Amino acid sequence: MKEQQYNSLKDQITPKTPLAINCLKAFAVGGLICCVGQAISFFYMMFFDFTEKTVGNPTVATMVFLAMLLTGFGQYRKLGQFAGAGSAVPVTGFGNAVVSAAIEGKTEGLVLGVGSNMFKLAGSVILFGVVSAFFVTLIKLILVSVGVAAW
Amino acid sequence: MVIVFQSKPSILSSGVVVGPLEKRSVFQTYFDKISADERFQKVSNEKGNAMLISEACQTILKKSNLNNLDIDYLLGGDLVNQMTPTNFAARELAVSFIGLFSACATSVSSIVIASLLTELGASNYSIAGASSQHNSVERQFRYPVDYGGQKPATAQWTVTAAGFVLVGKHQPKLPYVEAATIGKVIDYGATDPFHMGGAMAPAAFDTIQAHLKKRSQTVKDYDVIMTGDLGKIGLKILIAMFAQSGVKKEDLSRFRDAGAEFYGEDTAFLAGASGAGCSAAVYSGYMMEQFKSGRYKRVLLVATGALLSPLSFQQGETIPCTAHAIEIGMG
Amino acid sequence: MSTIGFTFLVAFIVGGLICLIGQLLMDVAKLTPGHTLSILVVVGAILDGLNLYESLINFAGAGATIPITSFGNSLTHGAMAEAEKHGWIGLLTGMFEVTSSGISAAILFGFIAALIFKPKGKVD
Amino acid sequence: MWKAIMTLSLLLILAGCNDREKVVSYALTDNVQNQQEIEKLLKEDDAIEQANLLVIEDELFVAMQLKPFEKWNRQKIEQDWKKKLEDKFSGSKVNVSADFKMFWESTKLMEEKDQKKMLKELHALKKLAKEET
Repeated sequence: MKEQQYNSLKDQITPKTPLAINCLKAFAVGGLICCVGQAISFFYMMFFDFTEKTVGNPTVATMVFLAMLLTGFGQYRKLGQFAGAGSAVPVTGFGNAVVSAAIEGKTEGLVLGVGSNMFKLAGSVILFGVVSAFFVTLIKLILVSVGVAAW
Repeated sequence: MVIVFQSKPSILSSGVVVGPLEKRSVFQTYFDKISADERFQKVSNEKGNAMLISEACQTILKKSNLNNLDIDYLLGGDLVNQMTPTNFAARELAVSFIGLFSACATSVSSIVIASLLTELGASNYSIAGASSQHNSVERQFRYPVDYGGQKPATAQWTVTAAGFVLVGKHQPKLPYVEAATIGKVIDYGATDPFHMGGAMAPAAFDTIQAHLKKRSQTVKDYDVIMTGDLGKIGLKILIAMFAQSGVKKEDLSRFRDAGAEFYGEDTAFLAGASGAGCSAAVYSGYMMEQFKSGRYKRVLLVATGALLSPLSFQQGETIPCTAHAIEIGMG
Repeated sequence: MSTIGFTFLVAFIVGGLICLIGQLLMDVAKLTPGHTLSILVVVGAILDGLNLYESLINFAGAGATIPITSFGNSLTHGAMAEAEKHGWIGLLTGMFEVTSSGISAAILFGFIAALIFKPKGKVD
Repeated sequence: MWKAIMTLSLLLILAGCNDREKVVSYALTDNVQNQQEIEKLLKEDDAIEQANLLVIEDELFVAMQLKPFEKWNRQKIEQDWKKKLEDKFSGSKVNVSADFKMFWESTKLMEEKDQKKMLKELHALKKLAKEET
């Protein structure tokens, strides 16, 4: 059997990704996670001295903390299998990527294991976040300098 | 290449040790020991994998009233870096040892080498087999086990299991190795690490075809042709390939797959089981028992292996696959 | 509907839509989660450069701060604020001042989790 | 945990449902006309859902909740209002905020009777509103 022939046979038999259902799940779970975040935001604004501008930081930190607990107790894996991007795209997904890699590195010690494995999955997010922040700011600065745009 | 064993080395005994989750396997009654802890109270998953192997070898020694000095060779492998769990288990057993890597096809390639050594007269007793441990393998090849990634329906679950057999000189009333085919490496350009069945099916097809042709046999000559860990979808693809090549519909039911059947219809495991321990446990546990009970007279065991590494995958290489087959008969 | 109830609804819809885009990147474009998240972070940074992300946060609250796109936003925001104040020097100093609470939180909690937990690998 | 979240969100929704005037004001000033004029202006603005107005001595503090789709232009609306009020009442220290925190705290503040304490809290709020991160 030729390679092309085989690949069309394989595609025929392999079940298709249920795109509509996956998207719906991602939307619902992602939305719910954001609602939890919103509730935490309101909590911080009502009982602590945070404004809408400053409440983002403690909210994100709290969400990552929740992600740590869910990951540690083995629940985030199940959520991820169900929700796909719905649990991967919120910061809890970033937290899960860091925490799961850190837990796994434990057997190699805190320096060689936890330290160097922690950003195995999430490192690229930080890399592209910082690099794109630099280039966006650079471009903006150039545009402002030549008078095309304003801050 | 097909090897025909004139001396018909026998499979004298077997030892299968599995982890706690494998209690849910449909084959669980054929396992010698089900551990309640996949790490065997050790600190790391890799040590747990080594313990799986040690325990399986000890089971064989106990069952056949031998001690480690009676064993001439240990042949085996696993899926962790440089097969360290098997290396460490071999250190405990203290016998001549060759580590083998054919990914999940190691379960059969090790028995082939053991049979060759026996045929040569170099070995009276050889232990051969393979193992895998879920946590250590997932970590090695995919993501951390607690990472919440979404797996497609084609993904398979690496089992925690070690399956080893004792190969020795021919003895009556025991299953024996009659012939074997060492497979070629086949690569049809698959790149999806969550669809191993689809990548490995062509290798299984090629090896089975080669074996039947060289041995002048047909599918009908076997009670069962059992592949290693193609999974539910991979098995469907393999059956479709044989249907296209002209195998009659009623004979297609002779194709079975250890990975597809391992966890039954449990959807939590998606397309079924995988890993070197999957085929090793089913072959040396379930299959040998079927021979002893007289249900089967001749089977072809075809273990499939995906020869990728995390590095090769990240560098954009396709997944080369292989399949090794042994023909086992009785009576 | 009350203002607060509506805030939750908007957070749900906007946050859900960002996740839906992520799912499409994974299922249709066949990207790995790592690629998907990296793209979303870059998109967040660009949107902040266009002064759109702050408005989105004003509008959607946690619906915009919880998805990973807000990383790109908060990093770019720090750098841009410095650049606005100090010009070209600010571009450099700003880069070393940028922070994201999510990153520090993940580092800290990841470390704590490593001390407490063991990898599970249970199917359910 | 889910139960707690559900209860909290229900509380929040209920809290937002109470019947109150669109603009509530609290004034400790002789110039009642000023206060009424601002109240009228606030009521006329369609972008505003609810607003609190505090006039204490020379302090003029407006905390408002915008309609959902007006939140996009929050900064602009805040600036416009600040400018509008500063032009009109040039002697006052004008503060305008559409922040939920400001609205929430000023609602609580209006029940405070002690003027000194109130001024102190108002200054604390103003400081909080200026924080960037």
